Parts: sequence; C-alpha cells; structure tokens
Amino acid sequence: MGIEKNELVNDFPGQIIPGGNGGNITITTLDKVINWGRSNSLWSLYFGTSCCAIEMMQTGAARHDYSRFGFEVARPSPRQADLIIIAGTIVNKMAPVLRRLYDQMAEPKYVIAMGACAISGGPFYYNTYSVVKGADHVIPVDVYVPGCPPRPEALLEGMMMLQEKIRTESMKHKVNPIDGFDQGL
Amino acid sequence: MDLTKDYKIIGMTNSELQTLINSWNFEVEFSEAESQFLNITVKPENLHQLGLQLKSNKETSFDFLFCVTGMDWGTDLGVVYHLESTTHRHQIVVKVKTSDRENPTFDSVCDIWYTAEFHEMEVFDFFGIKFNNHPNLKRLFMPLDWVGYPLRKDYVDEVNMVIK
Amino acid sequence: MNLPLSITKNIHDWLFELMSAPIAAVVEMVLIAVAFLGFFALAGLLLVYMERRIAAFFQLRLGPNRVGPQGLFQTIADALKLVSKELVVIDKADKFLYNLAPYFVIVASLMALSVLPFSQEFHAFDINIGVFFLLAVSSIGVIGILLGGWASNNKYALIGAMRSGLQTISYELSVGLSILTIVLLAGSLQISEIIAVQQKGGWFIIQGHIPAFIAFMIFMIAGTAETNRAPFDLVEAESELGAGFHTEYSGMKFAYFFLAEFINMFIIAAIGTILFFGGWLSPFGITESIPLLGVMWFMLKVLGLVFLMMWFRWTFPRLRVDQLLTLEWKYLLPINLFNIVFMAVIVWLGLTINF
Amino acid sequence: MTTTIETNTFKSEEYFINMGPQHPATHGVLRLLLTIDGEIIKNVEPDLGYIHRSIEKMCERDSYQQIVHLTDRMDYLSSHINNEAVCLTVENALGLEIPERVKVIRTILAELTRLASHQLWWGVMGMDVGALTTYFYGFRDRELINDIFEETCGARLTMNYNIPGGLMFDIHPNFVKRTKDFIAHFKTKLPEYDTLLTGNVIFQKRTQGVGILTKEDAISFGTTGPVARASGFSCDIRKHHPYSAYDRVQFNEAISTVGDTFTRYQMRIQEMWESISIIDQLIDNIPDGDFKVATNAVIKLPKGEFYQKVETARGELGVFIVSDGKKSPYRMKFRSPGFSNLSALKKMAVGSKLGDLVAIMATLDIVVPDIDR
Repeated sequence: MGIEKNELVNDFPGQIIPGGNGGNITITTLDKVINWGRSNSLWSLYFGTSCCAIEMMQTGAARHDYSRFGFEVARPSPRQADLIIIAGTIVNKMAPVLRRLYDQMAEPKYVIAMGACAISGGPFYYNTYSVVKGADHVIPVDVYVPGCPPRPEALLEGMMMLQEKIRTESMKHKVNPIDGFDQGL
Repeated sequence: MDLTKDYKIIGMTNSELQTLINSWNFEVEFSEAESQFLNITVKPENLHQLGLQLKSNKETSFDFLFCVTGMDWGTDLGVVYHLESTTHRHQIVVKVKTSDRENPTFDSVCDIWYTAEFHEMEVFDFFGIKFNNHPNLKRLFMPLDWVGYPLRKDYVDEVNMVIK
Repeated sequence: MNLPLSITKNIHDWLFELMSAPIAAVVEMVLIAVAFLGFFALAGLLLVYMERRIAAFFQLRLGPNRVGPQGLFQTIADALKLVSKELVVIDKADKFLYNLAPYFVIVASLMALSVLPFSQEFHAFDINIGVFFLLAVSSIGVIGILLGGWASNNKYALIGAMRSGLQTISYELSVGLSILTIVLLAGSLQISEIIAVQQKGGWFIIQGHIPAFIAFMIFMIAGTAETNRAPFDLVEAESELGAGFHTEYSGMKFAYFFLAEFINMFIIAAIGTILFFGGWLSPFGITESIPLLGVMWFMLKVLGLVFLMMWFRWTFPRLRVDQLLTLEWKYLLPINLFNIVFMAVIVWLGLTINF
Repeated sequence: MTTTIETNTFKSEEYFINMGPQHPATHGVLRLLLTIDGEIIKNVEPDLGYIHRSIEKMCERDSYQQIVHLTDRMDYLSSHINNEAVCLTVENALGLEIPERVKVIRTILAELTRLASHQLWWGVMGMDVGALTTYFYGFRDRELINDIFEETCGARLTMNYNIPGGLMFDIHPNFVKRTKDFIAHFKTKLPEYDTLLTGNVIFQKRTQGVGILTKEDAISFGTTGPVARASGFSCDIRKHHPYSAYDRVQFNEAISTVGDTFTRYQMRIQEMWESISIIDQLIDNIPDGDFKVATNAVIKLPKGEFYQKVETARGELGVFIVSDGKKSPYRMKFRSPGFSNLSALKKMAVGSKLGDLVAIMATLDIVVPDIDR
C-alpha cells in the first residue's frame, strides 16, 4: 500500500516507511483486478420500502437504464446480492428485517441509503413514534444519496461513487463493515 | 349497463332518517351541528343491533362501511363509523363512546360489514379498544410486543418521539 | 476422410509422433477437455452478455455498454466478482448434498456439450447412440436442481425444486418423442450419420415437411421448458418464489447454476440445429468446399435458435403450474404420438421431399 | 380441484410459508403469512406495519399546510390526488371559494397522475405474471408525464403542488402544449399495451376466472376503485360526489360485473382511456384567473368534523378531520383505499394457486405506505 502513495511524500511530515517486500505489488495488482470486477458488477437486492423505490425503478427503466453500468441484475435473494439500496423509510418493525437481510448477504456487501428517510428519517423525523432516524442506526451505510426522493440521476451518481469507493479497497486491509458496528465503533 | 341514473339518486334526507331511526327505539342521540353528515351516538350495548338494523332495513340499507375511525376525546374513547348506502346513496355517521380507559370494549361489527375486521384491528392497535366476537384481534401495524397505544392523547414515547 | 485443412488431424499426428501412443492419447484427452472447459466458460459468458443486450433491445434500452467495448467485458467482471464472493455456509442445510448439487448441474451440461459436432472435424465424441446419449445426459441436470432445492432447507427453494422435478419429467417425454420423430427420418442415432443424411437429402425440416415442422415446434416448446426458461421459468419464478431453487446459493455455486442455464439453452438450440437444420451444413451447400466454415454455420444456426428462445423469454408471461402440466399431457403428448405415426407413414411411403 | 381425498397412506399436509416483507411480488414491504397445501392456498393473513410511519399522529402536531406535504408520501403514486384531498377538506371547512382555474388545473393534474399510476401498475402487473418487458414500456410513457410534472410542479413524484386555497404557483407556460403532445403520443401507445399483454393467450389463461370477488363481497369488504368496479359496484367518487371540475366533463365510469383478475386489469386500461378523454376536454379550456385565493398564514379550521372523499388511482381516499379550532387537527384519519382492498385478498385468493395469488395482488394495485400510513 505504501508504495502507491508517492504523491504524498513531498508535503508529508516526518519519515516515510516504505511498504517492504514485493509481495505487496502482487496483492495490489490482484486488488485492482478484483476491485474492477466487483465495482462493475453490483447486483442489487430487491428492496424498496416506499416512494424512493419508484425512483429506483425509474432508474432501472428505459430512460436512465442503470444496466449500462452492469447494475441491472436485481436479485430477489440476499445471498446473491452485493448491494442494498435502502429506498425508503425504515420503521421500527422493519429494522430487524433489514438487519437480517444484511446479515444474510455474502461478503463483500455494500449499502446505499437513498433519500432523506433512509439518511435521517427525513420528513418523518419529528413527532413520530415508529420511524428509525436513519438506516445507519441499523446497518453500516457506504453512500448517502439525498433527496425526497432523489432523482434517478442522483441515484446513478451515488452508485458510481460507490464504484469509486470499491476501487480503493484492498484485500489486505479488508474489514467486515459490520464488525464493531453494534458496539458503536 | 346504464348507470347514469344512479348518479342522481339522493336517498332519504337527514330528517327522514332521523324519524325512521327514532322509531326503532335504540336510545340514540342525534346531532347535525359541526358536521356535514347526520351523526348518531349510540350506547355500546346497542351498537351491534343498530348496525344490523341499519344494514338490513330496506329503507336505509347502509351496506357500505367506508371509514372506521378510532377516537380519543380526552376523557372518552370511541369509534366513529361512516356509512353509505350503495342503493340509496345517503350517508350517516354512527358514534359510540365509553369513558372506560383501562378496558374499553365494544361489540364487533365485522359480521355485518366484513371490512370492519381490518379496521377494528387498526383501532385496537392504536387505541387499545377491544372488540367482542372479533375473530382475530391482534396488533396489525405495531410490533406485537409494543407497549402502549400510540394514537391516544396521553401516549408518551420518550425513546422514539422527538417532539417539535 | 479427405479434408483439405485438417487441424485436429495434424495435431493428432504430431502428438503421436512426439510420444508413445498411451501418453499421447492421454495428452489428447486432456487437451480436448481443456478446450471444452474453455469453450464452456466462454460460451456461457458470451451468452449471458448476449441475453442482456437482447433483453435491452426488446426493452427499449441500451444494456451493458460501459465495461469494455460495448460492454463486452461486463460478464467477465460479473464472473470475477462471483469468484471472489463469499460462499455462505447454511447452518441447517444438508451440507454434503448442498455442495454437491451445483456440480451435478454443471457436469450434466458439460457432458452433453461433448457430443456436439461443431463441424465435420471438430467433433470430439461421435458415438453411435449420440442422440440417445444427449437425451440421457441432459436430464441428469434436474437431479442437481432437486438436490439443491431439497438440501437448502428453504421452503421457496423446495417448492422451486419440486416444480422443476414435475416440469422436467413431463417435458422430457416431449423432447424425446419429437427427437424420435426425426430419428425415424434419419434412420440412425449417430450424430454424424444424421448430418450425413441431411447432406444428401436436404435439411430435415424441409425433408420431413409437415411432421418435421410440428416436431420442431414441439421440440422448441419442450426444450424451453427443459431449460427452465420463461415462459416455463416456474422453477425460479421471481415474482412467486424469490430466487427459486437457488435461493440459498451464493458466489460461485450460484454462478454454476446461472451458467448451466445458459449452456443448457445452447445445448437445446444445438440439438435443434443438428436435427432440423443440418448441423454444420451450409445452406444449399454454398461453402461445402471449405469445411472449416461449418463452425460458423453451426454457431450461426445455434445462435439463431438461442435468439428465438430469448425472444420467448422477453415476450411471454409465465404459465401457471397446472397449465404447464395441461399443456404437456393434454396437448403436446397426444400431438407428438400422432406425429410419430404420421412421420412413420410418410417415411414408409417415401413422401419425403428430397433434393 | 379443492376436494382432497384423505387416506392414511396418502395424506397431504399443509405447511406455512412467509411471503415478505422483502419479496418481489409484495410491491414493497407487505408481509403475507400463507398456509399452503402443495400449491393451493388455504389461508392468507396479511401482516402490516413494516412501513407504518405514524402520519396520523404527526398530523396532530402539524399545521394544515404541512399536512399536505405528508400526504405525498402516503400513496406516492397518486400524490397529487392525495394533496388535493386534504386541500379540499380544508377549503370546504373554511368555506373558501376556489377559482375555476385552480379547479380545472387540479383535475388535469389529477388525471395525469392517474395515468402515470396506471402505467406503472401495468408495467408491474406484467412483471408479476412473468412478462418482464411490459415494465419498460409502462415506464417509457410514465417518464413523459414526469417531465410535465417536473416542469410545472418542480418535482417528479412528490409534487406538493396543491396548497389550501389553490396552487403553489401558476402552471408553466409550456404545460398546455406538452400535455397535448403527451396525450397525442399516448393515444398511439396505449394500443401497444393491449398488443403486448392483454391479447396474450397465456396472460388471459392466467387471469380469467381467477380471484373472483362478487358484488356483495366487494361492498361488504369496502373495496373501491377499479377493484370494486370490476365486480359491478359503482363507486366512482368523481361521478357520485363530484369535486373540482369533474361535474363539467363527460366520461364513463369503467364498470363490469365479472369480478375476476382479468376484469380488474381491463378496468384500469379502460380508465386510462377515460382519463385521456377528460384531459382532452379540459386542456383547451383552462379559464383565466387567479391560481390561489389568499388564506391566513396560520390556518385554523372551525370546530367540527369534516370529511372529504376523492378518487385516487386505487379507489376512494377519505380524509376525516376532527378540529377543535386550533392550528392543528385534533384527530386526522385517512381512509386509504388500499387498506380496504387488501382486506378482500383472503376472499379472493383462498383456493387458488401460488401463481394466482401474485396475479391477484398485482390487480389489487397495492401501495404499501398507503395501507400502513
């Protein structure tokens, strides 16, 4: 990892410790290949709770067509999905179900919180007894897409941001996002 | 099928309805103030019989229960039934209330109007009003282990509710 | 055989010159196996890509076009991702059967692939019961589906597997009988023999005219049902059963099921090509002098039939399970039985069309 | 079909299956508890509340202007009509005289919303019975309506265009032209829907004679909208209790007496034609005038009970406001069409097969946040 970050050397204070033996090069190359595969093949789970689900469907439909990026294989089974797009409000009764779906997914798995409700509870933040104030109270979220509901273009942008995030991953330092989540880490 | 005539039907007027229902001797109270419908308030023990009569009587035939609302009037708990007749196209509102907040109980009307089965579950869920002879009275919207009845006026939830 | 350009024969001769006969034979087998495995993976990926682009074409959209030129590398990315994905271990599943099931499916379709003639010389395994072997082997796949559904310990998977069982058992009959109709015409079960007959007398769909055409239609319907594709995709009916029999499979195990579906489609289309459209023969013998072009003709015909099956999939609604059985047992089977007699009479009276 | 021969050697056993909350056919997060014998459904029990957002409780603390915005998120496919329902209730309670211009614009937008909703329903209906391509055809036309909404209201889905007293701002100058273009376009595209799905033999076999609801049951279960009208229950609010500009347009109520899945499907296709005709009649005759009447910044309804029903794409939406004279309602109740329609599901689905259940659910056209509120 250290070798890649040469551009930081000039203005980085103190001593830089080089990455060491050549094993890293193999891993980073392999990382690149695998990240390329993972980022270009994000299969999402059929998951939409409310209004945002319609905009998510619009994103998949003919005009916006997220299949161009290879996202179109929506899987009904969490075992085969890589991505949950939380499209809509999460309420107290749904939260354990969402957590269970997330736990059922196979690693690596990613989460996009789509819309104000999934980010913070949105319009249902005040005076409500049943809404979870943000999906990140339940599962770790990678990308937040604001809007109520976000336009399809915004969702596409969010998905491409997720692709960028995946491209920076490294197998060596890979952590399961759920580790320590329940303890508030 | 020519249904155009059907749209112009206006059933009995409120005063006609009032006279007719008065003749059934159910000890009901009438009120037309502050509402666009004729409101009748009935005692809980007469609710089921009145409902049966309202539906089966040929002149009223209120066969379409379009809205069931649970109510918390501060002291009293109650249910408001909005009824319409699909043949005569007149409408009426039936109210029933009780001051028992610990264990409010009414008779179920879900054998008269099937739709009441779901609506009564909703009222039970939000107001804790129980219904006798209901086939499957349980919480419909809230988790089964939820404590309290959220739409009552005295409901407080400090964990989930952020009051603005 | 007198071939002007015989690649396989040259390799064969060269190998046997280089080493002793037994070793050369083993090396040859390994080479062929590797070639088939490579073809299997490549064809699977290409078919998935083709399916997605064709679906997009039917659905007024573009389909994958960002990963690589025109999205050609899309399925490679998918494969890479599936390989690197975690294999979920199901706690209450029957682990041995659960892990065995994908291999059943994949091995069955690989075995069926081995007898297909890509051209006169690219024909790995020309046994004298070729068609019978194809039929027998291709129905092993359903055992994998049944096992997978049963061992997953999931009710949706179980319903899917049971549906698959009844579907395959029913439609196997129609596939078999419609193939039998053509075998009556060909007089042989050997695939090279079947194609040789067509080389002399024209493709069977023309030679056998009416009964052959009926047989072809039944074969395509039943073949689509065999591969569990829409409108017969009850096994993994998305709106009913979620993911169907492979609900609990993840990563590469799921990819095996996924790939096998496409390879099975390829095999059904290939059988259709061999039996009805003259295999690697060119239309009117226009390129008979260049046998290597047979590969192109064979692939063109097969992809044509594959396109037809994809067209079915993206147009028709799904059948219900009782309608599926009604269609087979009340319509296809009687028509098929009558058709065999019809064909036998035509062959007996010599009423076939011969060029 | 449903008779079971029970012997000791060959005994069928019912089992229990959990459909949802995350399931492709439940259109969101509805949960169905199914008891199944083989493929035949013995019992259906809906479990709701997976998207219950306590809108009725929130309304008790919100001002009337704020409540309008919450209703968008209930039945998000008829969001404009939901807004209209609340606005009409408030306006009637205040006794406001609404300009004709507002009434006509509201009606046109409501019908466009209905078209958009039915287009989406048609696409998803096809998907539920296995014809995936319909989905894209439905959305192709829906996008055009969304463009019109976006230009005039500023949003594609949750429009917030109505306010008590009128509209938030005047229509966009392009509105009339674009709507006319769309109607002309859609008139040529709607027959495509029939070609692709209605005429398909498999589709007809799948839906005809399945999930029959009699007229008596339809009334007793309180079903409304296309579901009830397929059974012969004339319940179109636009006809029976006309509001906005519906009293001055000519249209037919789509109605039939068969009551099976296929009829419910046809009702909606027919309603699309009626919507087109309503828009055709109104689009050239938008009267000039104000786009709103002035109201107080803080609206206080008089003490009393107010009920208003409107016809959304799914059926009758009732808004019941109990006011005690303050700036927020004392109790607000939404009578949602989907909730009552769903209660009839058990009646329709028991005895049919698993595949039929999906088709029946599709023709109920359920929007779960509308049911759960």
